[in-house]
Amino acid sequence: MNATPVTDQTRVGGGTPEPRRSATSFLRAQIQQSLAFATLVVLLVFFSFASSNFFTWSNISGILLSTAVIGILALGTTFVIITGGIDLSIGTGMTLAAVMTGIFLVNLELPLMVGVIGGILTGGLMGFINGFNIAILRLPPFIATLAMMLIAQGLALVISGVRPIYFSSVVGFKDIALGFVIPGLPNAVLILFVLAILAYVLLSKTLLGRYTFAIGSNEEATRLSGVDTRKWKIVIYTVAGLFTGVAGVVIGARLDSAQPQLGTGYELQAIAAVIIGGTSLLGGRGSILGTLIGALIMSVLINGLRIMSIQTEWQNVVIGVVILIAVFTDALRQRRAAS
Amino acid sequence: MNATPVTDQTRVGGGTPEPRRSATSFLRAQIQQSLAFATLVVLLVFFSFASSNFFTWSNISGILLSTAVIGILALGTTFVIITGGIDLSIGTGMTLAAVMTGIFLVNLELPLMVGVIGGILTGGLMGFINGFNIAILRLPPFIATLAMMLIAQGLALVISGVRPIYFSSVVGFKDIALGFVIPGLPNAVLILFVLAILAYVLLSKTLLGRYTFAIGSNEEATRLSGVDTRKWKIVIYTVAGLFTGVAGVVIGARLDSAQPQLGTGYELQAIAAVIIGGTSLLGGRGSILGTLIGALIMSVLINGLRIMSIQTEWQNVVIGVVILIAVFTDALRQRRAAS
Amino acid sequence: SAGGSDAGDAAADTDKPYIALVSKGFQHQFWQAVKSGAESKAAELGVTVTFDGPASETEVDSQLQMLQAAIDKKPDAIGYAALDPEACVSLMDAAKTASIPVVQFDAGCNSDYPLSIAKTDSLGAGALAADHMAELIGGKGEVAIVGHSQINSTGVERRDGFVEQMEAEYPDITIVDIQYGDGDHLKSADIAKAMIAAHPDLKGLYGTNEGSAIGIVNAVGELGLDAGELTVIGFDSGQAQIDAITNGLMAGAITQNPIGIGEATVQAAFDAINGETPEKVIDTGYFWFDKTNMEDAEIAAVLYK
Amino acid sequence: MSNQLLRVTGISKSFPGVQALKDVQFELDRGEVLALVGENGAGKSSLMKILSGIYIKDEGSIFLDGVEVDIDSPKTAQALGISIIHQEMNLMAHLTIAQNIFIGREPREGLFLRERALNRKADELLKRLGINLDPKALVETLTVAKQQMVEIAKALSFDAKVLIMDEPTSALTDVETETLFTLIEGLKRTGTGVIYISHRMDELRRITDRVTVLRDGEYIGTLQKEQLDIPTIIEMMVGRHIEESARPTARDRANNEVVLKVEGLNTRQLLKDISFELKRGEILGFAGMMGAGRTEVARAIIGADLSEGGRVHINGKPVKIKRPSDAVAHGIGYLSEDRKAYGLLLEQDVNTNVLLASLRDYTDALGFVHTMKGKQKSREYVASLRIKTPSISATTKNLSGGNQQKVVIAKWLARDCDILIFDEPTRGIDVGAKEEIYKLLNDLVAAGKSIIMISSELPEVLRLSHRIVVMANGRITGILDNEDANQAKIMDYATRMGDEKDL
Ligand SMILES: Nc1ncnc2c1ncn2[C@@H]1O[C@H](COP(=O)(O)OP(=O)(O)OP(=O)(O)O)[C@@H](O)[C@H]1O
Ligand SMILES: Nc1ncnc2c1ncn2[C@@H]1O[C@H](COP(=O)(O)OP(=O)(O)OP(=O)(O)O)[C@@H](O)[C@H]1O
Ligand SMILES: [Mg+2]
Ligand SMILES: [Mg+2]
Repeated sequence: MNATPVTDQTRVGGGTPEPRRSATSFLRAQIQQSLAFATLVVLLVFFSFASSNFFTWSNISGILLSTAVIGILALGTTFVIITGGIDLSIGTGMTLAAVMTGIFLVNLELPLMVGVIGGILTGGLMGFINGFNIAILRLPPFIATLAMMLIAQGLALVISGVRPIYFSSVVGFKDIALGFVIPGLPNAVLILFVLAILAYVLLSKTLLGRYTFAIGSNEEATRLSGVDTRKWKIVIYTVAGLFTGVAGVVIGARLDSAQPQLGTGYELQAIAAVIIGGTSLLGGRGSILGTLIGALIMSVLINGLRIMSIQTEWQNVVIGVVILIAVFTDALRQRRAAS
Repeated sequence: MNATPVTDQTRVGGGTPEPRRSATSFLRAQIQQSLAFATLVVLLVFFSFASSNFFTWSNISGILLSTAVIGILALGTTFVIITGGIDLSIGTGMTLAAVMTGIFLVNLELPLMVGVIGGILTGGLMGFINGFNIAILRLPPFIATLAMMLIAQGLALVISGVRPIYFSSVVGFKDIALGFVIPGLPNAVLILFVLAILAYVLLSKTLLGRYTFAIGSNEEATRLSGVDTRKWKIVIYTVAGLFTGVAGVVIGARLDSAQPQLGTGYELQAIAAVIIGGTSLLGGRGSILGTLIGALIMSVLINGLRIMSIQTEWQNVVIGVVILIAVFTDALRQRRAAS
Repeated sequence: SAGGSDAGDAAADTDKPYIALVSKGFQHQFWQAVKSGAESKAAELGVTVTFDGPASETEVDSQLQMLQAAIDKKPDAIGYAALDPEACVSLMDAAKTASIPVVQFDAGCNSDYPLSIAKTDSLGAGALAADHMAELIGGKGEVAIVGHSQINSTGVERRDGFVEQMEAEYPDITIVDIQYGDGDHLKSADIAKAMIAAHPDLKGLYGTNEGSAIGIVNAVGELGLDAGELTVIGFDSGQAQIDAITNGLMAGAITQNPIGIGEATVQAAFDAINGETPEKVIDTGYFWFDKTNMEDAEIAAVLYK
Repeated sequence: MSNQLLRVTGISKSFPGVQALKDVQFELDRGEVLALVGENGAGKSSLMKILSGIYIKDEGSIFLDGVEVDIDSPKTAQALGISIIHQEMNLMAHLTIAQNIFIGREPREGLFLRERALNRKADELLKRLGINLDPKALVETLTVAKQQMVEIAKALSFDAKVLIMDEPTSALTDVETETLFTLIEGLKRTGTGVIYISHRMDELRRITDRVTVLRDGEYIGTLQKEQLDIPTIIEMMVGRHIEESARPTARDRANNEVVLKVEGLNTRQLLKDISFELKRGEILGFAGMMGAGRTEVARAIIGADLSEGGRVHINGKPVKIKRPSDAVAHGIGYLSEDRKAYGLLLEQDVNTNVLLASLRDYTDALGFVHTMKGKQKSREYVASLRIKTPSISATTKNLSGGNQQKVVIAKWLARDCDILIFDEPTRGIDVGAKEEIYKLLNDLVAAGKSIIMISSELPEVLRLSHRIVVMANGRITGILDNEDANQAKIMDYATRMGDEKDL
C-alpha cells in the first residue's frame, strides 16, 4: 500500500488530487477533507451520551448490518453520479435481482454459486440496459433509470407471482448475509467493506475510474480526446448494476426471502448517502470513503433515533434537518478552504 | 439567418424558448417540437380502440381530474428544472400544504378563503426555504429538497396528529376540486388549465421566465451580467412552492380530507411528466405546454391500462417501456431536426 | 399467475357477470389471499372478476382513480375496500348514479350506498393478541410494538386493540415503545433490533402485519436469541410466519380469514347482481394460531402461504 | 477637469499559491485606447476582473474621474460605467442574441417583457455596429466567432465610460477584426476609454495610444504612442529577446509520402466535396473566413460529427472513422478551437488533463493506471511548454487562458499521434509562447509528424505552412504552396463564394 499516488477526487475547492505518500497520510487527508466524517463522529458521541444502550457491540454491529444494503447500493451509484448521471433504478433493481436469485435457487434449484452469480448478473444486465439507453440512445439518465425503476418493480412482481420467494430450502444462502467469516462481523458487513475496497481501487487506480471522473468533468472533451465515452458509460452503468445485483443477493440472504414489493425509496436513501459523502451531482468529483461515511451517517442517525424512542413521525424531520446541517457545514468548510 | 445551424450542445432536451409571434404559430411551433404530443395522440387512439369504455366523457373527465394534481406539481417544477435544479419536496410538500389547510379550516375554523391562501402560502414558504438553502447556503438542489421532502413528510404527520383531517364540516371546500364553474369540467381541471396559462405567461413573458432560462443556460454568465441570480433563484423556488401549495389545496378538496401519509412518489411522477414534455434536466430549455402534455401522457397511460384491466403488476412495466419509447423517439426527432 | 383478471372488456363481450374489485393493495400476501379467495368464488359462481389496488396503502388518491376507472368500465357490481372512509363518498354517489351495486370488504366508506361489508374486527383481533402476549410473558414486564402503519385503519385498530386491552386488563405490563416500519421487512427488522437494544428487559414484541412480524423474527434470528427468549407475536399468515412458529421463534400469530373475505365479497356482489340483498356486515372472523393448533382443519383453512 | 478617466494604483491580488498581481498601476484617459500586454498568466485578466467587480482586490486603490471607488460586484461596476468583454465566453447559450445582449436590462411594460422592443433595440444596435446577425437567433447555434461578436455587441450596448476588452479578437478573423477597430475608433471619438488586451502585436500599433506591460503580476512600464516599438514591448513582456524565424524553407520534395488523404467529404450542413492530401513531415495550413468550415472539416475527419460520402485513407489504406476514439486509434489527434467546451476538464488538475488522451500508455493489462511515470511526463511538458502553474495538481480552471491552451497542447503531445490537427493552436497565447509553439510545430514535423493547422491569423498561416488550403463557404477554393502564397492571394480565395475553384 506504499505507492499510493491517488487521483481520488475528493472535493476541496476544485477537487485537486494531491499526490499522497502513504496509506495513513492518505486517510488523514481524506478525513480532513470530509466534514461528513465530523458529522458522523458528532452523531456517535451524541447518541452514546443520549442512550447507554447505543454504544454496545450488539447495537454497533446492528448499525453496520443495516448499512450494508444501502451502502452497497451507494457504492455503485457513486460511479454513476461522478459521471454526472443518476440511477433511480437501484432500489427496485435490487429487488428484481433478489427475485431472480430466488427463481434460480428455489424454483430452478441451481447450485448456490450459480444462483448468486445469476442474481448479480441480473443487476449487471439492468445496468447494461441503462447504460445502453443513456449512452447509445442518449436518453437523459434520470428518465432512463426512472423507466427502469418502474420496469424492474413490475417485473419483480410478475416473475415472483406477487409472492415472496423463501430461501429456507437453500442451504447456506442465509449465511451470505448473516454468517460469520470473521467472528463477530456479519458477512453482509464484510461484503460491504470488501466491495468498498474494490470500488475504491476501481475508482482511483484503474482506467475505469479515470474515465469516470473525466466523463463527469467534461464528457465532450473526453470524447474528443479519443476516449470511447459511449462504451465507458455502458461499462460504468453496468458496474453500478453489478453492485445493485450484490445488494439484491445480500438483502435476499438477510431476509431469507425475496420480497417482491420492496425497494422503492432505497434509491433516494442511497443517493442521499452518496451526496452527504461529498460526491457532487454535477459530476467530476466524489469519493468512495465519503460514500461509506454518508451511508453510515444515515444509518447511525436512524438507529440512534430509534434507540432513543423518538416518535416515528419526528424521525424524518430530524433526519432532514441533520442532512441539511451536514451538507451545509461541509459546503461551508469547502468554501473556506477555497478562499 | 433563417437556417439554424445547430452545434452539438443542442442534442439533449427539448422545447426551446424562442420568441413567438402569435398564439397559433406558438401552438404550432410547440407541437411540432414535441413528439410527446404524437405519443399522446397515439395513446388516445390506441386505448379508444382497445376499450369501448375509454373514450367516454366520464372517463375523459376522470383522466383530466387525475391529471390535475400531478399536472399542477409539474407546472411549478418546470421552472425549477429549467434553472437546472430539481425539487424532490413537491410530493410531501403538497401533503404538508393540505394538512395546514386542514389546520386552518377545520381546527382553527378560519374562513374558507383564508384557509386556502394559508395552505398555498405554506407551499410558498417551503419553496422559499428551498430557494434560500440553494441560493444562499449554496446546497445542491437535490439534497436541499430531499431534506425538505423528509421534513415536510414528518411535519405533516406531526401537525395532523397522525390522522387524516376531514373537511366535511367546511362548506364549499370540496367544490374547489369537484364543483363545476364550467359545466362538465371539474374545477380541479379548470384550476390546472388556469395555472398552466399563468405559468406559460410567467415563463415566456416576464422577467422571471427570462431569468429562469438564463440561469439554466449559464448561471455564472447571468450573474456577471448584473442579474441578482440568488434573489431570482429564491423567487423561482418560491413560485414552485406556491404551485405545490395549490396542489395541496386541490388534493385536499378532491379527497375531502388531508391525508398526512400521502405524497412520496408524486415528485418522481411530476418530474417524469416534465421531462417527457421535453424539458431538459440540464437546464436552459423547457416548455409549459410540453409539461402539460407530459402529465397527460402519464395519466392517459395509467388510466388506459386500468380500463383495459391490465394486471396491476404489469402496469408499471408497460409505463416504464412507454416512457422509454416516448423520450427516445422525441430525442431521435430532435437529433434528426438538428442535423 | 392466476387467471380471472383477463376480464375487462373481454367480460363485456361474454354474458358472464363482471365484478370489479378495488382493493387497498395487491402486493402484500394478505391481498393476494383475498384475491385468490375472490377468484375461486368467481370460478364457482361463473362470474368474472378483476382485482386492482395501489402499490402502497398510503395512495388514497390513486385508489380513487382506480375506483373511478372501475365505474367507467360499467361492471355489474363493484367490490371496494376503502383506504379512507371520507374521500370515497363522492365516488359512491357516482356509482349510485350509474346504478352499479357496491359491496365492501376490509374497510368501509362513510356512505349509505354500499350494500354490505365483509371484514375482520381488527380491534378485537388486537385485543386477542394482547391476551396471548400477557399469558405468554406471565402477566408482567415490558413489551413493544412494531406497527405497519400509524394511519390506515387496520394498522391503527390492531395497535389500539392491543394497547387498550393491555391497559385495561394487564396493569403490570408496560408498552415501552411503538414504532412503524411500513411493513417493510428490512426496516422492521432494524427497528426491532433497535428496540431490543434500547430495552434490555423487553419481554415481548408484537408485529401488526406480516412484514412487521417477519421483521421481528429476522431481528431475533440475527441477534442469535434462543427460541422463546423473547416472545414474538405476529399477525396474518404466510410461509415465513408459519415457519417461524414451527421452529419456535414466534410464539403465535393472529390470522384473519382473507380467503374468506374474498369469497364473501364476491358472493355478496353476486347476490346483489341477482337482486338479493346481502347481509349488511359479514364478520369473517379472526383466529389465534400457534404450534398446537396450526394443523387443525379450521385453522389450516384460513392460513395462506 | 483633467482628461484622466481612470487611475489604479498599488493593486495586489493573490490566490492560494499564486500571487497574481503585485502593486500594479496604470492610468487611462478619456478617448484613449490603452493596451495591456503581458505573457500568459501575467495577471491581465485578473486585473480586469478586479475592475469589473468579479474579483475583490487585496490591496490598492481605484479612482474613477478622480474619485476613489469601491467595486464590489459586477453590478456596481456596471453602474459606474465599467463594461467588460470577457476573455472566456460568457453567454447564455439557450437564449437569443437579443436576450443575451440585454440580459438584466429587458424593456418591460409593467410585469411583462416587451419582446418586440427588445428585438428592435438589438437589431438597431447590431446594425449600428455593423454586425450582421439576426437578433432572434439562438446563441447556441452560432460559431465561436459570432458568439464573440455578440459579446462585443453586449459590452458596447452599455454606454460605458470604460470599456475593457480581454482578447476580443482571439476568435475573430481579419474582417471582423476590422469591424471591431472601426467601432473602437468611434468610441474614442465619444470619449470612452478603452482597455485593450491582446497577444496580437500587429494590432497594438493600429489602434492603441499607450501600452502598459505586466510581467509575473508586476507593473513593468508604459510606452507612449510615439515610443511604440514591437520588439521593445516584447522584450519588456518576456524579459529577454525573441528571435522571429522566417517563413518555412521549401520542403524536401523527395519525400512525398501521403499520410492522410481525404476525398469527397460532405456534411449535411456545410461541407461540399472536400478533398486534400497531407504529406509526411508537412504543415498543411487551413485558411478562410469565419464560418468557412475549417473546424467542420476537422470534426468530420475525426468522426466528431456525422459526415457523408467521404473516403479517408491513412498511409494509403482506407479507414473507417466513426468516432473520435477511432481517429485517435488511427493516430489522428484533434486540438479543438474551444478549449473550455471541448478541450479541458476544467475542474480537474493539470496532470489529469495532460494525460487524458494517453492514459492507456500508463495502464497495465488489468486496467490499473500507473501514474508515477505519467506524472513525470506531465511535469516535463509543464516545463518544456513553460506552463505557468503552481504544480501539476493545480486545478486547470485557475490557470490563465493561455496556459490552459498549453495544457491542451501538452495533452496531444503526450499522446504522440502521427497526424495532428491543430485548430487555432495559438488562440490566446502570448508572443513568447507563440514562438515556442511555432518551434514546437516545426520540431514535430521535423520528427516526421504531419500537421494540419487551422488558423485565422494569416501571418501565422504564412509563417508555418508548407502548403495552404483556403476554404470559403464549405468548399476548398484553393490549395497554395507557401512560395506562391501571400495575404492578398489567400484573401482572394477566401472570399470566393461561388463554385469557382482554382487549384
Ligand atoms: N480564480 C483563480 N484561482 C487561482 N489562481 C488564479 C485564479 N485566477 C487567476 N489565477 C492565477 O493568476 C495568474 C494570472 O492569471 P490571469 O488570468 O490574470 O493571466 P492573464 O495575464 O490574463 O493571462 P492570459 O494571457 O493567458 O489570459 C495566473 O497564474 C493564474 O493561474
Ligand atoms: N453559411 C452557413 N450555413 C450554415 N451553417 C454555417 C454557415 N456558416 C457557418 N456555419 C456553421 O458554422 C460551422 C462552420 O464553421 P467552422 O467553425 O467550421 O468554421 P471555421 O472556418 O473553423 O471558422 P471559425 O473561425 O468560426 O472557427 C458549422 O458548424 C456550421 O454549422
Ligand atoms: Mg487572460
Ligand atoms: Mg474554426
